[in-house]
Amino acid sequence: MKTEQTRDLVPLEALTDAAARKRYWRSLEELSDSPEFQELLHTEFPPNATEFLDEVSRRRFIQLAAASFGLAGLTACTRQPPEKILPYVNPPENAIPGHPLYFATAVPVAGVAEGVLVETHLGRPTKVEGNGEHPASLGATSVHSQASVLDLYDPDRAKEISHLGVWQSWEDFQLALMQSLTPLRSGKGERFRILTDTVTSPSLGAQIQAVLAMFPGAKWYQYDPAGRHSARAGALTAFGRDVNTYYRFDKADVVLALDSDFLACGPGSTRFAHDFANRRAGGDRSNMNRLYSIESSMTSTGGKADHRLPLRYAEIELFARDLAASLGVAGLTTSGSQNHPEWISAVSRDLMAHRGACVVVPGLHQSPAVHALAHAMNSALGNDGKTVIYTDPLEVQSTDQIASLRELVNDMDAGRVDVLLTLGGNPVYNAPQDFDFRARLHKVKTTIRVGLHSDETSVECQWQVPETHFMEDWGDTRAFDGTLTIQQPLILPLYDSTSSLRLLDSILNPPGRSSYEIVQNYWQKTNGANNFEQWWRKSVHDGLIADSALPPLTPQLKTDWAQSLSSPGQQGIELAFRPDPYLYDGRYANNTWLQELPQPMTKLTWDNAVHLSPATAKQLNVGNQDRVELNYRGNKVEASIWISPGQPENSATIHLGWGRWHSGRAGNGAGFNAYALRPSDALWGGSGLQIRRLDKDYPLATTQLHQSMEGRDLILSATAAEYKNNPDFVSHETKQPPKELTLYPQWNYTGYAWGMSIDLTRCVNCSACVVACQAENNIPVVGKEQVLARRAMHWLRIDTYYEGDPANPRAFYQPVPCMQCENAPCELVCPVQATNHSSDGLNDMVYNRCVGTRYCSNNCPYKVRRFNFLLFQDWVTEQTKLQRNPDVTVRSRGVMEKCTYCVQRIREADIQSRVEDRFIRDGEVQTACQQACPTRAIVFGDINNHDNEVAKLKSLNLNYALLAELNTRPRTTYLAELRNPNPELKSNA
Amino acid sequence: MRIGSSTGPLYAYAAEFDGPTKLVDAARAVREAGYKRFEAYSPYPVKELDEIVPGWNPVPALVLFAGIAGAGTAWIMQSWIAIVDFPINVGGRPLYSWPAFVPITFELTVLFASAAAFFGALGLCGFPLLHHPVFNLKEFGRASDDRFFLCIEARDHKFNVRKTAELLNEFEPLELWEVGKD
Amino acid sequence: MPQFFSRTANSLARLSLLAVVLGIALIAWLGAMIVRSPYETLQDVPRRQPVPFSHEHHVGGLGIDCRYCHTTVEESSFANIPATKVCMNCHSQMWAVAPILEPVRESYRSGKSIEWTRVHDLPQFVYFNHSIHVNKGIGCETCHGRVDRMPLIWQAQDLTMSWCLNCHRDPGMFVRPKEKVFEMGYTPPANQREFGRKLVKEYHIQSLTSCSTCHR
Amino acid sequence: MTTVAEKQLQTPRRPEPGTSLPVIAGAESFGTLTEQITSVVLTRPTPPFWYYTFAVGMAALIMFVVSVIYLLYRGVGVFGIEIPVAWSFAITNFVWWIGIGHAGTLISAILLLLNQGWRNSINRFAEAMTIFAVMCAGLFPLLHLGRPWLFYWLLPYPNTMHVQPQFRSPLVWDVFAVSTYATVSLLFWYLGMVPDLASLRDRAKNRFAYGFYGVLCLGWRGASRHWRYHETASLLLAGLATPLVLSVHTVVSFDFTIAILPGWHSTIFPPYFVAGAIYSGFAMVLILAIPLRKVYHLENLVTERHLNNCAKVMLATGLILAYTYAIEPFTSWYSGDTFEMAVVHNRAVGPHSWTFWVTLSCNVFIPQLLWFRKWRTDPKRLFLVSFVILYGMWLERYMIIITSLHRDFLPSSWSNFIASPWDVSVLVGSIGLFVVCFLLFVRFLPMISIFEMRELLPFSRPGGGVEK
Repeated sequence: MKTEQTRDLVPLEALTDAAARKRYWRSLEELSDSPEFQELLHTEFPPNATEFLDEVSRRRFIQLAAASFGLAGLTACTRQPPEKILPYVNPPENAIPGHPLYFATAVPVAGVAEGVLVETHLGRPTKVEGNGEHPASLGATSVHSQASVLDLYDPDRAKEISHLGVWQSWEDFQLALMQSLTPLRSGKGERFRILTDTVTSPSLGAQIQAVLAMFPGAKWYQYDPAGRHSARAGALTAFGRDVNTYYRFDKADVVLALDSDFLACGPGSTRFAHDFANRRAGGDRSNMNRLYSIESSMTSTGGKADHRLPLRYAEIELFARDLAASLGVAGLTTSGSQNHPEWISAVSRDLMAHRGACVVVPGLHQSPAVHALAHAMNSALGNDGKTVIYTDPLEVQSTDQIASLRELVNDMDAGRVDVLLTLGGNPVYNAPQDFDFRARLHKVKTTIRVGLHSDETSVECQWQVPETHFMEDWGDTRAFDGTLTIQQPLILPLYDSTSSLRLLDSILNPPGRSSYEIVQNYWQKTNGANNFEQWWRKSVHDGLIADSALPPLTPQLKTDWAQSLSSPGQQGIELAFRPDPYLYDGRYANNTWLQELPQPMTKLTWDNAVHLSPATAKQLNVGNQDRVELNYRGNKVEASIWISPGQPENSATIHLGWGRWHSGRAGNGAGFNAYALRPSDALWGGSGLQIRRLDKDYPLATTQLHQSMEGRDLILSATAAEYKNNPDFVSHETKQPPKELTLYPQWNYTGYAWGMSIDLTRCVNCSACVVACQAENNIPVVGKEQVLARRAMHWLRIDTYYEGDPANPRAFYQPVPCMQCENAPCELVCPVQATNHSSDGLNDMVYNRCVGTRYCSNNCPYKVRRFNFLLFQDWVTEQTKLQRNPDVTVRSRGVMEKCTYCVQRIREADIQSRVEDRFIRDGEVQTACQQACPTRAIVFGDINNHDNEVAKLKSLNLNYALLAELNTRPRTTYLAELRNPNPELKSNA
Repeated sequence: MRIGSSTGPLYAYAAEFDGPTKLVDAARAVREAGYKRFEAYSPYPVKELDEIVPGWNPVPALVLFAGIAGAGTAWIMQSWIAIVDFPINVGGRPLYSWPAFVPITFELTVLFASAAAFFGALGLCGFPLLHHPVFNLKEFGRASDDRFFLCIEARDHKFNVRKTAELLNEFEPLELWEVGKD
Repeated sequence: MPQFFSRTANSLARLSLLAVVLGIALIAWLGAMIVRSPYETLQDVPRRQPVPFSHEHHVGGLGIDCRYCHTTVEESSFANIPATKVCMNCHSQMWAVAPILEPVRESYRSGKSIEWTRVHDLPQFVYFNHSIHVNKGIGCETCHGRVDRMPLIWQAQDLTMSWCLNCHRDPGMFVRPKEKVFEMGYTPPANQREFGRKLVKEYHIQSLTSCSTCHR
Repeated sequence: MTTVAEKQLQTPRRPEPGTSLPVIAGAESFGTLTEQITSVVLTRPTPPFWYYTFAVGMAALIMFVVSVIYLLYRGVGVFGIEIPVAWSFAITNFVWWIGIGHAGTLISAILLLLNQGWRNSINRFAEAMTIFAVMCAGLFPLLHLGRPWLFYWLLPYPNTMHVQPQFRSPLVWDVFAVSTYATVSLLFWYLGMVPDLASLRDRAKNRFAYGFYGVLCLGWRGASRHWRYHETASLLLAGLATPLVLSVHTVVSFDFTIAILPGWHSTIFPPYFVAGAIYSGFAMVLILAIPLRKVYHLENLVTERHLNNCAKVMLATGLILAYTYAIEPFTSWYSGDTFEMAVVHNRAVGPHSWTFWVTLSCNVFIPQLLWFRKWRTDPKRLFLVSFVILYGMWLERYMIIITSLHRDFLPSSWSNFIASPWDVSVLVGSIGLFVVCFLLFVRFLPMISIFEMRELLPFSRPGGGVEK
């Protein structure tokens, strides 16, 4: 480690004795005390001058009338406005007003399902929870599942059928569709084309096939800009056929990720993270797994790795080839690059030592060659069928999507298309730049678009048909292992919308059946069981079709596969495209929760950026928030720089999914459009990027400005070996004052005493907890201006710190909710009793009593309190009101708020148990963050009962309290992080 | 002898002086002569008159009692609210966190005592008292400027039109005024 | 000019001082009274309803149990306002053409809810749960009063926070046997203090005054 | 019969021991003294200077009103505050204004108890300054609330919620301290003014003025009984106000010391804050006195000796401040507390270090000029130094608040602070409010205590000669 280099970069070094032990640092500009960097630090903060000119506040002007009502409701001496009660006319069965109902369904994230239970209050879906029986969820959720409920209520959804912008009825549309399709029948429908997203839904697949049967000349194209293009090509190279690959991390002792962010992104990541963490922090932690990560940009998985090697996108292929060769994969020669020999030898030895219990995971966006090499390595290591499972593809029809889209584009250009039916997707926005999809679309006679949003593609099409949200209609979908879920509607469609199923059915059997009939019919035909009704009910109820996972395959490597590998060339700065961790390919761009969710490593919100390594940035003479022009093969786009530690040299990573111009009020104009640079022959990047500095800067809103721990003992960590030698290292490093060290007598909590334990070894920085908290607790979104003004409202945040060499640092994640201190400093200073302790030791926050002195926030050492500086809560938009949790007070202007351990859930369980005259069982109350957490890093419960899981975890010798020396006695404590580096490999340990 | 106010029955004789020396001398003589209902007026406090002009001063005692009342009020209020009225666990501190009650107890002590001093003093003066017979004396306006007056009220049992005037004239007042009641 | 003010000015000055002091006291007293008065709390104010439903008739006269309509009172926070269907259970037969019930029939026909005016309306930041109270021996009558004597429903209590706390600090004074919860006109025994203490123990009633008991 | 005036001409003026500068310069009689002070209110034409400054003050006041309306309309987020810097300008202004007020009480109460006769010519307007400063100060805690309309929840009163204030919070102490302080200052000021209001009444030239001052003075006659109660009450109020004034800034400093933030949690704060308060207060007294004596030709009453004495007090309190500035880093170093040391370091070299160094310059380095007599007695120079101190003291509080808040315990929450235009407009506006109030006071009320000045005249005691 470059000790001498980093030492003088730490500003507080001179004062902190801890500095000698650990060196932490933060955002790059602070690494240097140079005047420019100092200046940057100042300009990094936004002037508030413009805050009353922003778009949101203009809207707010109208909101004030409504707001004053809301405010009035919180005051003591104002009469409440009269309220009406509207009872049911015919009460539905099982519905008890005041109790939520849960329905099983599945969230399609990029066409791949995650099984969930949706909480509904009087028919309103309000919150998504994981489905414990579903293999992709196991009770947890991804950020996308959590945020999907907000998509349902997105006020910018497409709301009505229109033709050239004029409102039309469903009947008008059907007539027009028939009129344009009927003349095509004579040519067998040759001039009729269907373009969809990747389709994994069997019933939709069947519908499309039926339409194709009706129009034998018609063609069906699929296009997902961030799909598994490389994986398919790699599988074809290696096996000669397409396979779906998934991994069993619960059986893997050694994991090698080749540019894969499998813990936080991509299909199955929720399950993968779960298995990975269980293998890492299970039992007495003496048998940890080991993760090597070779990656082309800093990701959550890379930060979690025991050894991380930043390599440029193209270099990873060379590394994989060398590694494969050293593993003895047949028919392979080394690349001859001789790079990182110590890594090659150490990793290959480690993998070989764990044959059949290790796994090589290629990133979805890596090159086909890397996928093929990974298959070959897994095969050579005997992992097939053990840690690596192959199945048939999830898609109804696996195609080379780029080639097929190219064909469509050429046909459109040549005028060979009369009717183009686009179901989902958003090709005008996200098709490769060289396809010029938008211009060619206009050469089609009739263009029809079915989409959830009125997006870039919709506005370019003649017919816009709103699509139902998956919570509004029937459907089916597949999970990463092929498990099928029948999706059921939870609410009637909010708008005049239709599903793709229904639309296709109106072509097949006019006027078309309901989605329910279509899906049920399909399954009746497919299943053919005589007790179908029972099977159907059970499948719908359980949220999955039993035993529907695809059977494992054992594909054989082609003998000549290695010959088809080619060596990538490289020159200049390399450009790498990545799907955004939250917005994916841009489809979630109008989801404000995801827009404002801090990006895993950079904590950026509301923008994407060009990620450069510190050294490359210095070389190019650019700094954070500098505006630059990216020039890639002659295509240009303006973007902002963000210096990312751990990024390989001479490499720029940019995320897809931003810079949309017709996504709605949240997504429009957020970030820059990376698709404008994306060619069809270099989907995931290539070399030759030119970066020209423009003389302006552009503020980027990050929620964490400082990513160095300043030598403070905030995150305790040790290697597995160190822990073995010194199991009590935690108590040596923290300074918890003895309980007697106080003038005051103790409070005793004799009943329940709620507490939380957060295992830092398990946390993988996926941020599902943050969105879950936001959904559960009615937390408002504040917008970029206010994030810049440091007023983000997340009750739970994940602090990300870096340590070590900026070129390749270690990263640490620490979720920080309210600590619920027993000696809470915040309570002491509240003048109006608005925050104080409940009898079960919760740090209550009484919103309606708060007058807003903000003293509590000042006195909170953890800074977990959030304040409604302005009217952040949306009191106007009807749709967003429907999402709100009725069990949590909606806070208005001028009120402090914070995490309460989801006290509404505690009280509900408390009441339920008392009604039943029993005690609350362990695990009966789960906080929203705990429930969403894929890795079970968060455990909550009564610490007075020593049999409870949380009490057991707190009794481990890894348990420590954050800032224990302040004697706040937090109820939330952490388990120190353990890592398992390979003693053979020195670097990045 | 000049008439200060022509109407009404006689209120008092007022001797006008131009300095404190004669006023004090005259007042002392008046007191020694056995007059009880007399009053000296000066544009600033003349300490020597305190022993001469009769009267008692209850202000300090008032202030003391008010201060004790303030302290008691504050302490009892805070303790009662924290312990009896709505006992709440605030930051793990005991209900009777007496050190925290000290500042307000002090403040209320001062507040009560100050109010007592202010209202006590003005109240003892009989204020507000906008109308007073002595204002019938035209020249009395200068009592707040540069003149000093010694008044002997006609009510005094020793008051005698001739003798009293003689007594006052002994001290060579600038003028001796006869002040009427209306 | 020294005698500028007349003799009455003295009285006037003192009176006006007194008036100021009394005025401030009066305003304070008035304010305190208003927030406790039915004007603010709406206590004892019958509310106009789309259908003049009489609890007096249905409960007092016909003796229908509370739970026939308020079905979820024992299991949910919300006691439930009966669906139109529940009204029609009887009123499709009885008074089936009475003009006064037209809104009920109209609702049943059209499927649109009857819009009742909320009478017991706690602020949005207060989370009251019926089930726990009913299951722990707090009678309907304790909070809702003699519903069987109300032609149109009104709020029998002021529903202020201090009123809630009254019971939450000393539930023994208000608790009754579980089987009497739905009874109207229950008279507590003379030894309610001891009797209540016994019930509190038996029912495991807790005196909960934490803020988050009601505010979440 | 010789008049007092004639006699006084022959009485030699006796200089006070220990100083060569006189308290009252030039020949004075009771009459001329009364005339000189009352004429400012009653007869002399209002000087153009008054109109100019009033116009400027009024403009700032209007800005204040507009800002406050916008603030109430939009919410407290119009200020630059954020998490973690949840307090900034408003609390800075509060502490600053309260501190300014302290000099008035000090002059009127403590110097009265210490029998410092020279304070008689400056105590009245210093007290007025106190009242207006406390008024400005009191507005800020209200305005910076998230929901200002609920401010009364900080007061104990019987309510239907059955909830009372939390008496462990320094903010509740603040409420009591500041309101007590405002009340006591007002009572003290008014009590002292009653005899002078009578002087104004008796010299009023028209019925309206006579009625106005007549009611205000409550019927003061100058009877020896009046003086007896008045004197006792004044002395007792002075005795009460003295610990009060110390307690108020002590309580204000508790706002910081009770918190656990590094840089705030310190036992030295109470004396540190009290000294700083007096320091800034005297600076404000001089800033007001120097133009006033010039414009209203009061050089004979507010003499160089006053300037000199005030400057000496400033020098002394400034040295106390210098001591605390020096001892703060020492204690944090001595404690070995990482967080405390980080704050000291951050103050000195962090992104807001300019506030630290400018504060140090304004409050410690530049005031050392006051060691020179010339700088203490030359009005222009003294005015300049006072101005620097006043700014320095504002910045000091800003520095304490911002530098502790923006980088506290968890680096992940570290931030910076940038003020919004509304922060500035409310501060400037509050100065406007102060100026307007003060000018109205100068115009309509006696700005120098007449009766106490009379006591200073050599022939005011029976038998002639001055009491000390």
